[in-house]
Amino acid sequence: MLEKAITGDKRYWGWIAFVLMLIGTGAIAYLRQLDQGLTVTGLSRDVSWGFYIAQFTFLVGVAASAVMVVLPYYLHNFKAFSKLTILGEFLAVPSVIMCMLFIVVDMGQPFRVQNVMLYPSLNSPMFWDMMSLSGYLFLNVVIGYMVLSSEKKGIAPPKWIKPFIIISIPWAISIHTVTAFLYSGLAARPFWMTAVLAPRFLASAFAAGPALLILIIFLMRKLTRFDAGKEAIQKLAVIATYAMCINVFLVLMEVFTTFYSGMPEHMHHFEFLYVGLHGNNTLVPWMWLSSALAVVALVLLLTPKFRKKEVILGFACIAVFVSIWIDKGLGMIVAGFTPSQMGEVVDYWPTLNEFMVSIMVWGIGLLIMSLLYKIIFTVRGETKPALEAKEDKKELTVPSN
Amino acid sequence: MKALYSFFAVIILIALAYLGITADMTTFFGLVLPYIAAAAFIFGVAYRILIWAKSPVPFKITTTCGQQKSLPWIKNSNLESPHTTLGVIGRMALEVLFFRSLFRNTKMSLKDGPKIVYGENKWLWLAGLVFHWSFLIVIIRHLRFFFEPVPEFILLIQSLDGLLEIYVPVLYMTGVALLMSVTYLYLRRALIPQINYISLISDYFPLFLIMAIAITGALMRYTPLRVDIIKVKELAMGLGSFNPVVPEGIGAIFFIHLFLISVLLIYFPMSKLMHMAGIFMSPTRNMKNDNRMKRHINPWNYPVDTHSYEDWEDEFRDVMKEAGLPLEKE
Amino acid sequence: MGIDRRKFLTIAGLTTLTTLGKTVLGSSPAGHDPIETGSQAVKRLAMAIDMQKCRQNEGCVECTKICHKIHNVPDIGNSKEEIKWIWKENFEAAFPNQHHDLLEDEIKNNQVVVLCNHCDDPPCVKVCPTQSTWKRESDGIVMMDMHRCIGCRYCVAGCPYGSRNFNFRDPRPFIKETNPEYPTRTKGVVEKCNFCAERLADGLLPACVDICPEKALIFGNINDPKSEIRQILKSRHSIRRKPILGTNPQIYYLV
Amino acid sequence: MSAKKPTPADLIQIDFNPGKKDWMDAKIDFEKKRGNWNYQVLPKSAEYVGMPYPRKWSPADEDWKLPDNWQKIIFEGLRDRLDKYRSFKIFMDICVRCGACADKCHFFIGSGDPKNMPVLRAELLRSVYRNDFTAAGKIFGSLAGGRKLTVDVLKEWFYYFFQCTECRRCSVFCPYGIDTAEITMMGRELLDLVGLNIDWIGTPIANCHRTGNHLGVQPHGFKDSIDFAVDDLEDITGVRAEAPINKKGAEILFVIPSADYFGDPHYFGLLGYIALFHEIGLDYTFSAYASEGGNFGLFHSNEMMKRLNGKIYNEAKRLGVKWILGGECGHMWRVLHQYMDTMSGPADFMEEPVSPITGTKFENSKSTKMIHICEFTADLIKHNKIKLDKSRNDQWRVTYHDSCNPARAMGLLDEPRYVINGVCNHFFEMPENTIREQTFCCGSGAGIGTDENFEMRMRGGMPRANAVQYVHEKHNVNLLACICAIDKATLPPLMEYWVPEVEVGAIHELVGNALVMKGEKKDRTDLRGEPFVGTETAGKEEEANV
Amino acid sequence: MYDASKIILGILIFLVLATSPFWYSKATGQSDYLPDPVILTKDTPGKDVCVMPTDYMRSSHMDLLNDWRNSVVRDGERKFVSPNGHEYKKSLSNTCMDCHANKTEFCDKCHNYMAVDDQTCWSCHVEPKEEL
Repeated sequence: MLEKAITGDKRYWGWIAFVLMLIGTGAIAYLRQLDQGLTVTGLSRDVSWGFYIAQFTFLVGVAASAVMVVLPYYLHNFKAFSKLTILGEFLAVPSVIMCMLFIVVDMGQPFRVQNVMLYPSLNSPMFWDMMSLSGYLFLNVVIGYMVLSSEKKGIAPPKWIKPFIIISIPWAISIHTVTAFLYSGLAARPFWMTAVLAPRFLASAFAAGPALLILIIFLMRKLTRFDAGKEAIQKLAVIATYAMCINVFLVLMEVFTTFYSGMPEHMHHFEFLYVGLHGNNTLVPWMWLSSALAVVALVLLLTPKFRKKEVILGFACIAVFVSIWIDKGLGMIVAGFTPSQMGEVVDYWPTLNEFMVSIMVWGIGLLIMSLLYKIIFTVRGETKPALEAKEDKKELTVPSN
Repeated sequence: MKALYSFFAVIILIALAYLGITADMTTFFGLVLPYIAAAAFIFGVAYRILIWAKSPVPFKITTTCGQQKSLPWIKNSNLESPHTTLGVIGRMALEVLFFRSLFRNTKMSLKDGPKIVYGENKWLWLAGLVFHWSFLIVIIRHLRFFFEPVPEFILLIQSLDGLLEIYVPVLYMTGVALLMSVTYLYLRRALIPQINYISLISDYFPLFLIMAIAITGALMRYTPLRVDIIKVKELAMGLGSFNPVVPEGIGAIFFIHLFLISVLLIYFPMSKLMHMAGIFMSPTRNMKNDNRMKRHINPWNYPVDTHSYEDWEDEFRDVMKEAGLPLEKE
Repeated sequence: MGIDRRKFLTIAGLTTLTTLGKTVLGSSPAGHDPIETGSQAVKRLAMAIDMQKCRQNEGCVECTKICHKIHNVPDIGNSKEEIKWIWKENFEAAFPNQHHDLLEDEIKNNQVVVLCNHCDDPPCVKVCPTQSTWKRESDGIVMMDMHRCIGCRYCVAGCPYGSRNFNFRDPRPFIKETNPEYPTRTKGVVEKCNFCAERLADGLLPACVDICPEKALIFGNINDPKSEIRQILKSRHSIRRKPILGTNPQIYYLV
Repeated sequence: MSAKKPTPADLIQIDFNPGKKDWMDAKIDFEKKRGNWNYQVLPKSAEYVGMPYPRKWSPADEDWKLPDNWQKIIFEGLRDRLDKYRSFKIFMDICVRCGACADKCHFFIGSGDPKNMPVLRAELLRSVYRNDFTAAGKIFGSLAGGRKLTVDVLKEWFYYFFQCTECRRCSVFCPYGIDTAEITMMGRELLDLVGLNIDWIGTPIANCHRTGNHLGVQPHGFKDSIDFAVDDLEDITGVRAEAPINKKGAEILFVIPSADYFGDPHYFGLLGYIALFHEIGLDYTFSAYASEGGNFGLFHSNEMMKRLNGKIYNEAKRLGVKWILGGECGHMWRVLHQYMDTMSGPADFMEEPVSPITGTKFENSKSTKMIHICEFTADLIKHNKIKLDKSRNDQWRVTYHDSCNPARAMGLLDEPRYVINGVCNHFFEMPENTIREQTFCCGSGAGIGTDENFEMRMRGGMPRANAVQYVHEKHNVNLLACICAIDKATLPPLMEYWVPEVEVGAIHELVGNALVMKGEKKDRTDLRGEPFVGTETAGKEEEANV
Repeated sequence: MYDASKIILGILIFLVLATSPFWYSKATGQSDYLPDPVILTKDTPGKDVCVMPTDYMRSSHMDLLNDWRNSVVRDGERKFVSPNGHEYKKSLSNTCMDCHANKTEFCDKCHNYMAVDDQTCWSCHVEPKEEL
């Protein structure tokens, strides 16, 4: 089955070559970071986590969102998702790997990463996060692989896989919860120290993940013979809609609590994000863009007429995804550090080098996802013939179903 | 049973070396035997290759694992069914470096139905690949004992191998990988009924031998059984440059390690381990599938007795005539 | 002969172990302890900073200078990557909760010495995923093991006082004069004030305490009712940085 | 005296666990194993082609009447072959018994007999080689995996080397490319040295040597068959085709396996060829002398293969053709592709093959000058040189069985598929681990497709049949197309046994069906005489009216 | 012999690789080089003996250093009593390097010879200034 990933037409190999080129370019930037240290990033003693950790946080959400197809299918027997579960699981796999890589590239001493296992520290949420992420990776690899290979063999998946699938559902919730605990347990950072952080993370994940999945389905429909079916897409859209509602709701809760109570330590962070603080407006336009997109997305999604039009749904999904990416992937982490414990506002924006390293990690994720999806579609006989073959009047192979 | 034989054979070898060292036979174990072993290995392997080379390859019997080169608009698979030299080199490179054929491995199982299903089975490929690559890197790392000054590429490989900062002295990943993979290779022989059935003593022996070599090596690096490696290098340099010396006071564990390596080297040319050289000479893999394009010469192609047309026509002339078939001679 | 050697090694190893054992178990380490324990209570080292005294010498940075010198703290010259073990901070920044507009100018406009608070309940220790930072049982100092630190900077995020410093780059080129007796750090690890643990072991006081021309820094075992620091805290009003966070800082500021 | 035929339900009870007993124990009870081995070669046939020690004996006998010095003969033969074949020598030395080949053999999958694992089949011979030809074996004997050559070992060779169809599937998976077919071939040559061979190989060889084809059809019989086919084709299509025989000066010599003009369903393929050649106006000739493309010599010995193979080039030279076209056959193409040029070449009296219809140069056979009919037809279809009506094959839902030799010794994979896709609408592939280079043998190749061997054939064919069953159930497939004469002979009983309702057919039968011929009659049928789907309903209505 | 050119080339490559230590030693002429670490003692009276016997130190000094590192950093144990009763401060820079004051002439000699990377120590610990 794995060999499906290394057979393909020119279009496929062209894409893989492109992704490898991205990775290679990013790797050069990473080597530079290894050599010179994290000074090549925009990070500072005040804003000590930035783009890398923000990407990590965002991607944990993408990974966790697989549960939004797994749960309806396996617990509620929602048949329309039968073809989607593996897509979800094989989206979770590269996402978790990217999460781990973003942590590694953020480390000052990446070659000591194994110390987390060698000296397990039960009091550190980071230890638990690593445990839950690797567990989730393991679960998704095993489940996705076993289900797909059984599908290929034309037999029912082995019985022992069922408990794994059931466990994977709460496990998905756990990865994003523990990730929220990384932040929300810090007394030093009032912005994060809120009980709704984990629910907010989950709500945003369950909006962004299904939105991404819908976009992937649209893309795959263009590139392959795969079709998830209208029902599945609409159900995903509904999931994204309500998750987005809850997400926006929770953000508004935060805003109320912060500003009505009027505690300056809490307010400053929101001020920094939405109006700027001490003359620093770096994130202000972004955050308003995010809010605007959220509003647009909600209007489009909540109106059934729009939601059911696939073109509009596509736009809405892009709006959801980008809105949440800005919120989590840009704002969430930096705002926690701004203002600093000393009340200072230190400007942070990722450097080119930092951005390139992120490209490397995204590239590795894309590569893994491409390989895995290639395997899925080849096994299911859903690949489209190469362009050359299309020009040819007679196709060499005829699909077996 | 067969595994036990091999296991005890290796234990006995270890005991032999130990007794020999306590009996102060360091010159034998440190100099004489290594030279014998190196000679046996080098000349043995070369000899075996020459013996193979003595036999011709009378026919071009490529196993074609992909589409042949035929019509211009049918895509030829030049790596699986190569028709050019470059294709053959590519195919061989994939075989030698990445075990291409083993990567294809499947596992058949018979389900009710009856239905035969073919599952993926990449563990042997993975373990084999890990085993051979880590063994190679371990050997390259050991060249630091034989080369002075130590060349850059060895330093580079060493530092990459010890990239993860675990333990002092730093834990080499290939060492762990080697031991894990060789253990897997043993376990599959022990536990999978069919593999167990086909395994011979000579399949277990090298596994245990390599395992013992790796373990003694690890003991010397990571435990208080450590030896003075300056002296070891002195000995190794002496061996390599033919100015042999056996420095005093290297621990017995080193001589056991060296003795087991010597045994492996001597054993190598007379065993299945020759697959190292054989893979390059396997006619089903290293030949082009250009049979109909280019004539292959069989050096012993002797004439044989065929039924010639003339004889044949003589035999059937009457019936042919009757049937109105054209004839050479009326 | 190999065997003989091995035997010897075993013996040597055992000897080491026994001596180790003795020193570990032995009640009082050799050398003279400047911090008399005085009672059975567990030792808890703390520092009191007399802001009044400190204020008197405006512009004095002797403590910073000596500390950074003996600990090979680099001077990166870039506020974003600065590494500081002990330094002076605006009152408002150090005590955001104590600040108000009507505060005496003397206090409001002056700077206070800040350093790692060696909290009794240190958040940095809680979050560290590798136990590279921990609170020493014997005297409560929050220690760091640079050999183990993976540079994840969770502690930086967790510390409410900005006391933790990350080495964004190789610090060595930025150390003017290296003290060979103390290691430098490598790039990619976190570092901070260690209460001069290495000097304490030699029976010396922390360098900052020693050097302060105003004798504004008082150091001692807070669990010893007879100690100087205990006495002074009893007699003077003191505040601590962000006590509301529950970290229980062990640097006391005498108002 | 043939054994009782077991039912599919019996056969499918397969135990793959080999147990703990040491495999070097060689004793085989032939009487008990009836249905799994083949009858001995008849002395008459053996004598005719000069096989050694022709005699009356039977595998079921205790005494095989071996020559007194049989061991010496085998050892000398073994040494001789080690010196002649590098492949053999290397394959004896480098196997590491990794077991990757074990469950790749159709006989092992079908029987569970551990000695049908390719590795162990080779070890039967390898153990003897180790014992007497290697230093380690001479010193350590059985500790080094050596085994003495006893009569029981020899009998075991006979049993298992005639239980291998030389299909080479194992060699695809072997990390060193060890080809058990090579070892089986050597094993069979050695057995032949002491007069141990089977009749299904010996007699066709004798026939072929004498008359030119395995079936022993004499020239006039051959002409009758071809003429009959031409008449048949006229009945079906209303078109009278020419099918010249032994025509001097023809451009192309056309060589087919003899089963094509005698066997069913091969015969429909023959009709297809004749129709196609007529339609494109090809200048070709059959030969009554080279009336056999197949070569059972391949299953006997290299020397015998060469003896039988010579006639093709001889005849091409005599008739003065420009190049040779070969019909649908499996092992025939192994010989033609991998051996003929080396054995009987160089074919410098011919020209590099060029299709007279499309002008395509067949550069891949510029030395051997022989091209495969599928290459030829695929080229015609690609260039739109023939008019095809795919719907004329709508009665068939087709799957394609890659015959072992064209797949694994030739790499002929996409050409047949191209032709099938060009002539029919419903084509379905079997599961991917059972097609192309991983294709499964019919279980009856390499000269062991006999009735007395029925049980083993059904076992060996089971993996193939199982894959057909898969597409039969999933896609309602009802035709198994193939391009091998042995397949066409042995797959029908295999299908009948495992997957009734699936027919077997030649690719060129499908081509013949789809071919719209100039001047064909209105009510033409397919080559089996069945009305085309669609026209058939019209016919039925007529019937109803009557 | 058949395919002689290819096979002989292959065998030659094998032979050269297998005997490369010999050719390399001929090329560099360094085969009999042996490191001669020099001990340049700083003026530290009374410390003319090493903390452990030479044999042990030659093979296992990293064990000792690792042990010291852990006990000093993690347990605050800074005293070491040698087998012959001397007491030392556990410190690479302040104890070891007092006697072995010349890293290039002492540590590096063997470390270079054996290609053992010691950057893990010296990227933080400060090597003494070499005055000679």
